[in-house]
Amino acid sequence: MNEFDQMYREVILDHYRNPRGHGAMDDPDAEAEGMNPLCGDEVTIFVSLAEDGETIDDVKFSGRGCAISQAATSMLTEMVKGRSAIDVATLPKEELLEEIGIPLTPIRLKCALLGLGVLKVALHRAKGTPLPEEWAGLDDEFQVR
Amino acid sequence: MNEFDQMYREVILDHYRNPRGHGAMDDPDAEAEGMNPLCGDEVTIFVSLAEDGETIDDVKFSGRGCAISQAATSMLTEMVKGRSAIDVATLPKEELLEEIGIPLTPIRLKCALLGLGVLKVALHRAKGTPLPEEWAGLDDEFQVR
Amino acid sequence: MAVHAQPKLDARKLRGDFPILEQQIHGKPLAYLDSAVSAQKPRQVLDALRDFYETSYGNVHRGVYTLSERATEGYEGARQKIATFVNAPSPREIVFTRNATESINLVAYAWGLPTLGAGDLVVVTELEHHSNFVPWQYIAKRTGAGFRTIRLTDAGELDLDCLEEIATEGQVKVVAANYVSNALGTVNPVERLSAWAHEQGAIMVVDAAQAAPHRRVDVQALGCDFLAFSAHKMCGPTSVGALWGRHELLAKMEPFNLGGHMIRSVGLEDTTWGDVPAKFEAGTQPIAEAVGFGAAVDYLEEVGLEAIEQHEHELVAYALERMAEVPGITQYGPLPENRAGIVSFNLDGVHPHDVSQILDYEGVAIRAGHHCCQPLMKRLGVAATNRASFYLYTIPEEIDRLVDGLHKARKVFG
Amino acid sequence: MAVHAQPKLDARKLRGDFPILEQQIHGKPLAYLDSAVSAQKPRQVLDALRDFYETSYGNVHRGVYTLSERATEGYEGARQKIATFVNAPSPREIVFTRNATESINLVAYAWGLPTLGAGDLVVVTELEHHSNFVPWQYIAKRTGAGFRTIRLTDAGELDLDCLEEIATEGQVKVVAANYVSNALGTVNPVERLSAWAHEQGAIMVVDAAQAAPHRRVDVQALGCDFLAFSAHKMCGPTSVGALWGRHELLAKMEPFNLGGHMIRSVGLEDTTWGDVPAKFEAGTQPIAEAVGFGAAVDYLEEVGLEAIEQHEHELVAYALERMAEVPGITQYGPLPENRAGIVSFNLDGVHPHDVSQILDYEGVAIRAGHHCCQPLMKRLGVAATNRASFYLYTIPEEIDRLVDGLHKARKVFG
Ligand SMILES: Cc1ncc(COP(=O)(O)O)c(C=O)c1O
Ligand SMILES: Cc1ncc(COP(=O)(O)O)c(C=O)c1O
Repeated sequence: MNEFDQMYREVILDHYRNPRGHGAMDDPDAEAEGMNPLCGDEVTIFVSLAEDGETIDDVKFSGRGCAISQAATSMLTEMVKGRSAIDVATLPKEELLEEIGIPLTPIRLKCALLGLGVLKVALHRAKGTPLPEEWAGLDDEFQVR
Repeated sequence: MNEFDQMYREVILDHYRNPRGHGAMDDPDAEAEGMNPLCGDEVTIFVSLAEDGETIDDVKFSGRGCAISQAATSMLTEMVKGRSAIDVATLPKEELLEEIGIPLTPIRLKCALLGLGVLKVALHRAKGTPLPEEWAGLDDEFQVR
Repeated sequence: MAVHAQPKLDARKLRGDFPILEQQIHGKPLAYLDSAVSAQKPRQVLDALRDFYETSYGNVHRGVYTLSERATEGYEGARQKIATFVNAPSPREIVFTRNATESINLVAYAWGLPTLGAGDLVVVTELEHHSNFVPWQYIAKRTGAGFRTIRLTDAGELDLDCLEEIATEGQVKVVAANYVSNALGTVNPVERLSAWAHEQGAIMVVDAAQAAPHRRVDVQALGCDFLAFSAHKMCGPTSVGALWGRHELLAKMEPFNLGGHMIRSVGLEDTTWGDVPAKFEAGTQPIAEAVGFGAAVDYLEEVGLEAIEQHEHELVAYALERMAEVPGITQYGPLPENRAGIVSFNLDGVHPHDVSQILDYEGVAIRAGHHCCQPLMKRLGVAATNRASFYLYTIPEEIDRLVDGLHKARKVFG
Repeated sequence: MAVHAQPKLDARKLRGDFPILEQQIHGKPLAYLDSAVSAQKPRQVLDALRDFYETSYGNVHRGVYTLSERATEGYEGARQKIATFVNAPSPREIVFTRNATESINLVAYAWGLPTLGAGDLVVVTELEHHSNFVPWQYIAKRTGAGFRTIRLTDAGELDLDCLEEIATEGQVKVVAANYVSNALGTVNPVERLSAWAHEQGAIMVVDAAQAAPHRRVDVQALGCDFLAFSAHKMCGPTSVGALWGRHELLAKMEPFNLGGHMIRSVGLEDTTWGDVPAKFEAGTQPIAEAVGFGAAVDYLEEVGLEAIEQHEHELVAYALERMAEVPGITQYGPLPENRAGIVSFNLDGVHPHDVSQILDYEGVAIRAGHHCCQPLMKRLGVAATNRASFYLYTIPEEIDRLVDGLHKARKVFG
C-alpha cells in the first residue's frame, strides 16, 4: 500500500461516512466541546457512566471536520465504551493512533487527537482531576468549553 | 598617491593640527552649534558680517572631532571669508569637497560636511530664510542649536 | 493548454530560475499553487544573499571600514530600489520591517496609540487579513476608539454604500484596507477609499501584501498615507518587509521599537530620536534580507509587473473555467475581471484538509483553512476553504493537475 | 564556571569555514576585529540557508502539504535547538524575534506597559546598550514609573552597593542588565542581580546579546525571567533573534505585534490569542533565518562554547598586554579575568574615526563610536572609543597587526 492508500484506507472512509456514536445525549455525566484552531473543526463529546460511576457506559459525539478528525473520534467512541473512566482519562495517545493505523504528519496528528483531547478534558473535569502532564495545555489548545 | 596618502595628505593634517579660524567670537552676527550623531563630533560656528550686512567679515569655529571634520571646517573658514552671506548660504557642497580634495566614503562625507551644514544653518537663521531643498533636514541631522 | 492571449511572460522558462520547483513530491513533479501564502525564490535572489554574506557582510551605518561601507551600500541601495518599485517620492520614506504584519503594527502602535481616542473611528473591511484587522481592533480597544468594518457584497467585493452610514457614527481617523484580498483575490478600489478617508480627515493605510508581488503599485497614484508589504511573497527572503509612509507623518510619529540606531542621543533623563527612517529601525537591521529584497525587486522588474499581472489574469480565468467543470464545487470571489491570481473554493462533502492532503499526494500544493480571514469566513458561512494561488512560474498544466486531483478527491469520498 | 577538559579550538582551521575572511582589503588580508557588532557566517550556516530555500521552503504551521510540513519541521527544529542551547525548560518558551532589541521591546511593551505605574521602579545599569536602556526608559515614562541606573565603579564594573539605596526609592518591578557589556567586555554578576530582583518582587531581564555567542548561557542557572539574544552575533543570519521567557509569565502577558498566526479566533467583537509562543509571533515568521540560526547553534556547539570562551580569554589577555606598549593609549574596562573578548581604548590626539580609518587601510576592521552606550560614554567622559572584538576565528597575528596599525596612526598624527 502506498502512503495515499494508507491514509485514506477504507476503514477511515467508512468511519467518516458512517460515524459510530454520532449524536447528542441528554443529561450526560461528562461533556466537553473543543475545536482545532487550525481548521475550525469542532467536536462535542458526551459521556454517560454506569451505575458504578466508573465504567463508561456510552459515548456520543457531534461536530464537523476532516475525515481524519471525524473518523478518529468515531473509532474512539468504539474503543472506550465499557472501559473505566480513569483508564480512558489517562489513555496514552499511542493506543488511539495505533487503532487509526495511518501515517500522520504533525498537522494531521492534531486532527486525529482532537476527539481524544476533548474526551480527556471532559472526564477529568467530571472527576475534578488535573490533566496529566503530557496533555497539559490541551484544553487551551483545543479551546475546550 | 594611494588612497591612504590621499585621505591623510599633508594639507589635511596641517589644517587639523593648526586649525585656521579656531576660537570663539563675542557678539557674532550669526552662530550655530551642531554635532555628528554618529561619532559625537561637535562644531560651533560664529560669523561676523561687514558694515553692509552682507559680506562675511570673519568666521570662527570651536569644537572637537576627527581630522576630516576639523580640517574641513578649518578650510571652510578660509574659503568663505570675504564672500557674501547669501552666496555661502547657497554654496554647493561640491565646492568645499573639491577644496578638501580627498576621496570620501558616505560616512566620512558626513564628517566633512558638518562644518558647512552648521554654517549654512547659522546664516539662514540670521537671515530668516529657509534652508535650500538639498539641505532640508540638515539642522535636524546635525542637531543644530 | 488553453491560455488564450499571447503570453508576454514565459513561465516555462522562468521556472528554470527556481531550484525548488525541480523536485518530485510523492513521486510527482511539484506543482506549487500556494504562492499567496509565500512565493518561491529564484536563484538570482539566493545568489545575491550568499554573495553578500561571502563578500560584503558587516553592520551598517556604524563602521568606518570597508566591509561596513559595502554593507551600508547594499542595504541603502535596496531601500532605494524598493522606493522606486512603489514610486515613493523619497527612499527615506521606506522603513524596513520584518513583514507586512509588523509594518501595520508599526502604524497602529506609533501613530494609533497616541492619536486615537473616544469618539474616533477605526474602519477596516470584512475582507481583511488578520494582520490588517487585529492590530486595529486591539489599538481601538486600548484607546477607546470605535471599530467598524466595511461589509461585502455577495460577489465578494466591498460594499461602499455603507461608508456614508459609518461616517455618521464618529470621527473616522483611519481607514485600513487591503489592495488585493488574499482569500478571494478581489482587487479593492483603494483610490476611492483613500479619497473618502481624506474627506473624513482620516489616514489611509493600505495592506499591499498581495498586491506588490503581482501588479504595479504606485503609492502616489493610490493616494494613500501608508503602504505595507512583505518580501517573502515577492520572491524575496523571509523576515523582511517594508512600510512606506508619507514623510510628514513618519516625522511626527512616536517611535515603535526602541534601542540601538534609532536614537540621536541618549541621556539618563532624556532621549531624542533619530531621523526617519532610522527612528523606526531599532537594533541590527535585516541587512542581508534587505539586500535579498532588493534582488527580488530587480527580478520582478526584469520580468515586468504588467506581464505578471497579465499572466495571472489568464491563469485565473482558465482556472475558474476549468474548475467549474468539477461537480459539487462552490467557488468564492468576484469575476476574473476584478481578480488577482487566486481561486477559493469548496468541494461538497470533502473537507478542505482532505482535499489538500489528496492533492499533496498528486504533487499539488494548495492551501486549506481560514487564510487568516476569519471575519470573511463567517461572512461566507464556512469554517474554511481551499485556495489555489498562482505566480509568475505557474503554468496551465498545473491547473489541469489541480482539476484532476479534485476529481480524484470526489472519487475517494464519493 | 567549570571549563571542561575540552580540546582548545583551532582558530586557524576554523577560519577556513568563513569565506569572507579570504579576501584582501586595500591589498592586505582582512582582519575582522568587529565581531561584537556582528559575527561573520560559516559556510555551514550559508549552506543550511540555501539548502532550505532550494528544497524545503514553504510557510509554517498552516499548509497540509509536504513543503509546509518540511518547513515547519525546520522552523520548530530550530526552536528546539535554541531551547537546548540556553537550557530552557521547554521549546515553547523560545519566541523568535528579529533581534535582541525586539526581544527586549516585546517584554517592555507586552509585560511593561500594562504592569508598570507610578511608584514602581525600573532599574537598568549605566553599562547598558541602548537596546536595553531606551525601551525601559520609554515605557517607564509612558507608565509613570521611575527609572534608575546601577552605577559603575572606576574599573568598569557594576557597583552593587547602590542597590540598597535604589530599593528605598520605590517598588522595584523590573531589573534589566546585560550579561556581557559590548563596550567594555565586563561580565556582569547576573545571578546576583536575579536574586536581588526576586527579593524585590521584580522580574529580571537579561540582555545576553554579547554573552550567548561567546560563553555557555544557562537560563536556569542564571535564575532570570527573560533572556534576549540575536543570531547575527553568533554566526547566524540577520533578522532573527530569540526571547526566552518563563512560561507562566509569557502565558499571562498581553501580545505585542498582532496579526496572522498569533490568534486563536477573530471576531468583530472579540479576538482571543493563541498559545505561547504563537501569541508573540505575528505574521510570517523568520522561517529561513530561524533555520540558519539553528545551524549556527549547531556550529557553535560543535566548536564548543567553553573552548570559545577560553580562546577569547587568551586573546583578550594578549591584546591588553600588547596594546599597553603603544604610547598614549588609554584602555577602558576590567581586568582580563572578568572580561570577554573585547578591548576598548583611545589614542591620545587621534580621533577614533581616524584610528579606524587608518586601520582599514591596513586591512584591520575595528569599530569607532559610542557603541550604542552613550550613558557609559558620559560616565567615561569621552565622546567615543575604539573597540576591537574577537571571536572563534580571530588569531593573535590579527592583534599584532592591530598594534602595528596603532603605531602607524600615531606616526601619521605625531
Ligand atoms: C549588549 C548588547 N545588547 C543588545 C544589542 C542589540 O542587538 P541587536 O542589534 O542584534 O538587536 C547589542 C548589539 O549591538 C549588544 O551588544
Ligand atoms: C492580504 C495580506 N495581508 C497581510 C499579510 C501578512 O503578511 P506577512 O505574514 O508577511 O506579515 C498577508 C499574508 O499572509 C496577506 O495575504
